[in-house]
Amino acid sequence: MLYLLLALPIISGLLCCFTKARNAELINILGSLLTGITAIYCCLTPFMTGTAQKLNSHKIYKILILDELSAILVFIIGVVGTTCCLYGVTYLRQERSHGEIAEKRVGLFFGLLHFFVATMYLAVLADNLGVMWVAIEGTTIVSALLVAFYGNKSALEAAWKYLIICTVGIAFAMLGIILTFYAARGVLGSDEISLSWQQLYLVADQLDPSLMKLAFIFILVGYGTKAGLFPLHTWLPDAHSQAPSPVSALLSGVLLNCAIYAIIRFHLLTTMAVGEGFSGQLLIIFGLMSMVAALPFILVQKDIKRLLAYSSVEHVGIIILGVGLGGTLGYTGAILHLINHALGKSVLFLSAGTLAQRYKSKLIPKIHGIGQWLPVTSAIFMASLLAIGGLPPFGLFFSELTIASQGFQVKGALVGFVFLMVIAVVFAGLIYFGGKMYFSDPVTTCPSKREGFSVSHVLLLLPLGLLLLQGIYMPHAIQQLINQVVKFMLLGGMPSV
Amino acid sequence: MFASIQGNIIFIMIAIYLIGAVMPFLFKVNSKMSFITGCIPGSIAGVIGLVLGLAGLFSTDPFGVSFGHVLPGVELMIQIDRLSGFFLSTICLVTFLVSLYSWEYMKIYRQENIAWWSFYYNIFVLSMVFVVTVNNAIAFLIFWELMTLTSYLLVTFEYRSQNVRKAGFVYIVMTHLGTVFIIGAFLIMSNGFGGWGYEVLARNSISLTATEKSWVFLLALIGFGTKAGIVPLNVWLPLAHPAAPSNVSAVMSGVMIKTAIYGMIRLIIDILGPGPTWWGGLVLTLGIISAVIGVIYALMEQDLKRLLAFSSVENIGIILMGIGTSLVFYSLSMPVPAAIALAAGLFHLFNHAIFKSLLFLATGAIYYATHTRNMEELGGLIKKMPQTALLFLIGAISISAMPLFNGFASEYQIYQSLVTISSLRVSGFWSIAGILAAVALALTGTLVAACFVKAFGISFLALPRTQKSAAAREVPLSMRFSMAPLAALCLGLGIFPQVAMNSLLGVVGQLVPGSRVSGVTTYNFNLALLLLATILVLLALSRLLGTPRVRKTATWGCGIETDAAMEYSAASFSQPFRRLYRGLLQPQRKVETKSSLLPYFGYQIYFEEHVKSVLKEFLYRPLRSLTISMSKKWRCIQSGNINFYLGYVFITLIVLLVWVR
Amino acid sequence: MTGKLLIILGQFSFLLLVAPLINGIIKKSKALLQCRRGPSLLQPYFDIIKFLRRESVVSVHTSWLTQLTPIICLASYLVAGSMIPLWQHENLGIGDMIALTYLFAMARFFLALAALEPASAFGGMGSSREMMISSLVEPVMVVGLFSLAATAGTTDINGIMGAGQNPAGLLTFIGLLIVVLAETGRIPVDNPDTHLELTMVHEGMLLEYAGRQVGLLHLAAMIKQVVLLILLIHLFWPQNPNAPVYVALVLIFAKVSFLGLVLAMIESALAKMRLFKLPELMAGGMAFCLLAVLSTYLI
Amino acid sequence: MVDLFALIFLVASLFMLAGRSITNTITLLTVQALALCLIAFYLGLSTQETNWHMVIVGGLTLVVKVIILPWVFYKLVYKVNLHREVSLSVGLVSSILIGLLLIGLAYGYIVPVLLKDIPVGGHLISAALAGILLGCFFMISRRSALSQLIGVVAMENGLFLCGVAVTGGMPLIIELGIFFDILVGALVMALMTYQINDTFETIDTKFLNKLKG
Repeated sequence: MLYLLLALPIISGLLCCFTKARNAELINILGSLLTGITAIYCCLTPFMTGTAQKLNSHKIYKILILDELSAILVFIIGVVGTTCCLYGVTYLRQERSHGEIAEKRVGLFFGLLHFFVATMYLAVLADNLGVMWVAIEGTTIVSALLVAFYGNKSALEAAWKYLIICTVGIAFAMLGIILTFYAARGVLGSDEISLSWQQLYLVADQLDPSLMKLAFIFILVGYGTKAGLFPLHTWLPDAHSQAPSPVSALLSGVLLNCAIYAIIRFHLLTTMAVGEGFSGQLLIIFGLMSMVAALPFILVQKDIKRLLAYSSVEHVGIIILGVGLGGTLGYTGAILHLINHALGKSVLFLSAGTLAQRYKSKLIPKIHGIGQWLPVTSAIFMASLLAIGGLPPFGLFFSELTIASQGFQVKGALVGFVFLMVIAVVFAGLIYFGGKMYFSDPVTTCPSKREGFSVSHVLLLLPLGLLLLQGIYMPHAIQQLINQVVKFMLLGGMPSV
Repeated sequence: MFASIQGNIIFIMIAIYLIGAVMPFLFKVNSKMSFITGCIPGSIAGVIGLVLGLAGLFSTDPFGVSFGHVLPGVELMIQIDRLSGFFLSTICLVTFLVSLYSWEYMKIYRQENIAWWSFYYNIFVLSMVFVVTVNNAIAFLIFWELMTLTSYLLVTFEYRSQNVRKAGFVYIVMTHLGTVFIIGAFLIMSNGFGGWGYEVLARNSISLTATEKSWVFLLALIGFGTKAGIVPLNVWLPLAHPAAPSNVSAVMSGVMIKTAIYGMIRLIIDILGPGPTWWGGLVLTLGIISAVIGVIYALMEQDLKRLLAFSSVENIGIILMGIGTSLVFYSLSMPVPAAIALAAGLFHLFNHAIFKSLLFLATGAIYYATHTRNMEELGGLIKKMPQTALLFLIGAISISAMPLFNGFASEYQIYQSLVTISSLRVSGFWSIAGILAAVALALTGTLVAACFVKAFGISFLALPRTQKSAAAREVPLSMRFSMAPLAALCLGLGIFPQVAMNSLLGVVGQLVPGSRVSGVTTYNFNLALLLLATILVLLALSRLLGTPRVRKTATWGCGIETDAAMEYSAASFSQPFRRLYRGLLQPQRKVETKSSLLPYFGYQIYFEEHVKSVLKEFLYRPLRSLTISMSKKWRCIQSGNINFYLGYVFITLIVLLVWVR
Repeated sequence: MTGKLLIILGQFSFLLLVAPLINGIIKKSKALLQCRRGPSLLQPYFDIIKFLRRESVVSVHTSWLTQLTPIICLASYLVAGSMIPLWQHENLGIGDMIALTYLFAMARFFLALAALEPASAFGGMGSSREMMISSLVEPVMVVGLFSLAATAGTTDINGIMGAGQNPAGLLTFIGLLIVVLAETGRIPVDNPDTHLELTMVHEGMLLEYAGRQVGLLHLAAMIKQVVLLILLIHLFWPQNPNAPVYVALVLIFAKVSFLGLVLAMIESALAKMRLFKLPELMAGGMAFCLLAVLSTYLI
Repeated sequence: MVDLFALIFLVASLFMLAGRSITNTITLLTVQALALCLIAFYLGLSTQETNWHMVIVGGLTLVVKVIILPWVFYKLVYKVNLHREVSLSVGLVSSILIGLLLIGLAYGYIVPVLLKDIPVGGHLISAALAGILLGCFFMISRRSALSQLIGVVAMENGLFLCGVAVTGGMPLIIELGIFFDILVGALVMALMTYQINDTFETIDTKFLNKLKG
């Protein structure tokens, strides 16, 4: 099943690359739908069966594994990835009508999109540290090509920075992996097993602490670069703002989460090896730093997509902080926030992309009166903006609240309060720009006819509805699943059976 | 069994609100049906809620219904005890009438999308209902924020004007920041294991240290104070209330800001329990400051709705004076006077809900008839729309606490508490503080009277100042009809205050342990009767004696024909006060005389005078500009140079490597 | 019940009968102090009766409010007066300081409204100034009354009878005397005799009234003055509670007229102040009352 | 013997900082890679029964890092004809000093202090860490896209050495994957360098500064 999950996007990607635009769209739609369905099916299995689903390819150890944690990520990739791929169709049609993108490159775009998705699946499914590293490096390469897709100056600049910075970071991550491998080999002996998450977790408490500390630092810097933690986030706003909107949505909604996923795994490992406090401390520091540092950029920002990118930095900070705080509430909040942010931010990027397309500009001052010209899209945009700002009835409010309460418990009132304050001020920034764009008179150039309701909006409303559900009424089954994941994390990566 | 019936009723009420929210979308927008389906369900549900609230108010033990665990560790449960009952009935009473009123009133907003309006409005009311009835911190916060959001959307309903957008922005940002403090207060009390129910919090709060308790108190005070609009935090209020449609501002000013008071009482008195005396002192001081400053700014206003908004600040101040006094007694462990003071505060809260919504609705009627809220353009309306005038007058009399009306009844109780605090001689400090507070209250009272003499006199009496007011007609019957009950309540509660006070003592008895108060000396209604009787007798006498001849002539205008230009204007009415309180208001006047060819004849005078909001000038604006400039500076770290970026990564690594050991 | 009613009616009639006379006494004594003959003591009665009979000229801009106001003023002052027991000090159950203060406020409220009605600038000026002055006077009045009420522990008027009979009370008395000057619209606050438009406050509000209404309003003003004086006496200089009725009435009358003389002297001794000098005067009154409070609690 | 190669490796990566000429830098890179694969072969063949794993890895290094990549880079140099580093962001002398400092850090702090209780093969690991740090610093100090590309490869070399030193090579599949990744990555970067050169008429990244704030 998991192999199918990997195979589907690769196949459809290959097909897309070598076909005309028309068919490419068709293949893309089919492929992404199939992938999404498979993903949803897969990510339910570990909860249904209660055990992690392992695939013994090699006799000795496993390449792919799907336990509770990765299931969450698979779910996110499934939903967001599919949404973005499907939305890409409408987006590209617009671009072609504007003549931004040549007819023949459409296939290439969809192909790369699917490869991107595939690499991310691999990254979260890999049971092997090395494979995971390779996959994440792969995402960098593919997505860099996507970022540079428009091929104009700024796109190239963004792509280059993205590529260079992330490669350097990833290199450090490799160093961390090597150290981990060394530490593990001391315990597990034989080479291959000692890079498997499953095996590592079993022996985590015997790993050499000082080695693991060093390893974790390299890992944090490495994958932190990819996740966009504060001093390492510099590539993020450029790439997000220059990429085509579906790609920005994927980058911010999913790719960051993959990196966070890697950090979480190593955090669990390190916590068990070194003991409480060390890695958690680092994560808390970095989380807070990212939140606080992203704030000023949000308050004074001209470019709508950069605005969203910085808010992604802030939210990554929130998630990392939640993981660092740990405990039932911390982990619950972090996991929920992972999901909520992925859903909300992708919708936000997609709708913002449409706005930018219609107004032929990413500059906020140029985007007036969206409420009157594009009522549906702008309504969705505003809704997701409020959601990302952390306002009920959307899920992020609850997840942030949960993390905050853990903060109040563990780190005292100050951390929790700073956390809440930053979120509130960020919200002020968002609502300021949102109001500027929504509650203003439309530009004179815009055509008189208002936009109607179309199928692409349904596509956007789907994640939004999920978000609403997360905030107001979470079905009991889902609460069970979340609890299971949290238990898994609390047990430090042991299968929770 | 009883509870289950109640539960079903609750479900029905919620369902009706939701129907009111979604139905209008089904009809052609702005058709007659969409107006009806938007407003009528709201009022029906309001009646049901009123019944529920009264049931809760008088039932000995709380009843409710649970919706199950909606979120991890959060059980959404509606539980109506006496306090909730009181607030629920207040909310539903006002919203019931406002919904009736809106049906006609909203027709002046035809060009807007009414369906959205009724969606926001009904959800807004529903969230208020939830806010005062849930018994769980998270649920409270969720609906609290929902309330903020929907009211923001209602405030920005006329988003085409720049001021409205600004007002909405300030409003939602202020209240959202306030919410952060509230969350902080709750989280300090909650233990880490997701204990969110009120009773859990109450249990935790017993184990808190004194400083922690004080922190909770301060955070709650700031947070709820922002919503209630106590003085340093009230900047949003005079912006948002005028920006919203009048019926919405009636709800916001009448009941929404009261939910903040509910939160304060629930969190500080019910959950947190007694604390040191300075809590009460602080609340009392804030109350005094809000009352005085609020009314002084109200007196300066020419815009009726801004005036009413500022007077809301003032009334919240009076309510806080009651609560603060009761906190003082509470911390001095004198439950009975504490109970009476708290009841007095709640009583004034209810009265304010009544007459302030009445006044806002009447202002809305003026706007409906004349399309202006500026007093300088009004005048002479008492002849054009006599019934509205009478209703407004009743509201004005009640809010300026004239005997016979409810405003006086509650302020009287607060006076009594203040006298008690100074006569019990707990300490010389409190004795003098009580008297000073009473003085502040008296000052407020006179200023309010002046303020509403101005409001009513300028906009309703004398000659119409513009064509707008000259062309005014009486508003439709349904609007007048929905204002009448409020006016009736003003008079009724003024004559029979014991009823209200005694039922409120029931509420307080639930909050303050050991405060079984049999009855409280409301000011005797013999007085009211006597006054009424005397007035009637005198009227009768003057009729019996037979009126001598009455000659109707124009007013003597020093020989010139009087016209509207010679009337006393609103600005000139408040001029002495402007001069009296110039230290606070900082009026800036600009006078230019332009003389035509001859210096003595026919020269024009250009005169303008502004008052400054000291808070805005010296607190908020600098804060804002500081934030912006700091952010601008900070942006330079994203310089666009890739070498720097790599340097960040490298340095981070080195620092961590050094840090690790 | 009927007994109480009778008492109340008796008080009403006493006030109605005595008030003009007191006013006459004050006028007369002022005249004498200024070496004039002055009008007869009964002049106010004649004025009132004349006014009540005369035809009334009403501005076309006015409404029912103008007709109602004199009645309300008169009624509220009468009721206020009936709160202060003149002879048998059994509790009428209506006497209350706060209510008393606010009854005055009510009369003022309606008067100010009625003054705005006939669209003339003088009335507007009068009412705005009246409200301003009241916002200065009332706090002083409240602090004075409350300092006594707090010592007595109640705001019931019977309860605080003679509460001012202590050294601190003297200070309070001075404070309240200033209040009385202001409330009765006398020099140095306002000049009851002037009709120069720019200086009048109380008279300015009555400017557009004529005939019966103005008569009632004048009567009301006189009653207010007597009520205030009686209040002072009740607080600081009460007579034996269980004296027979006629004795009590005579005593009251004597004391009131004495205080009237005092007022007359003060009035002739001082000159009218500028409007915006009033805050200082009232601050003085406030200072006296607060001193009284401090001396009661801290000493 | 191994230590000698390690020394060569280290010196090569230090000298990369010293020169402006890009062609020389590429040569030094090649030397580095050569030292690397010699170490791999030595470790593979020195033991009595040959460790094929090491040999294969060495061979891969030889193919990828000694032959293909330098060739690509040379072609790139001639394509964009930029033989000398146009602008440095850190001066040569100071960068040399910083480089020495970094070596000191690796030898004097990381290994003896942070990894003290771990028996590591000679000073291979110190050399590797130093190599990585130097590579990273090389990227910081150079502005041209090409040099940054070279820096990346240098870091990869350091990583490889580290892997060899610490663990005697990662599992084979991983190794292959990594090589593939590096190859693709380097090629993609090279491609992008072409594009940059076409679009900006220069590969000096100081002109890539439009996106800020």
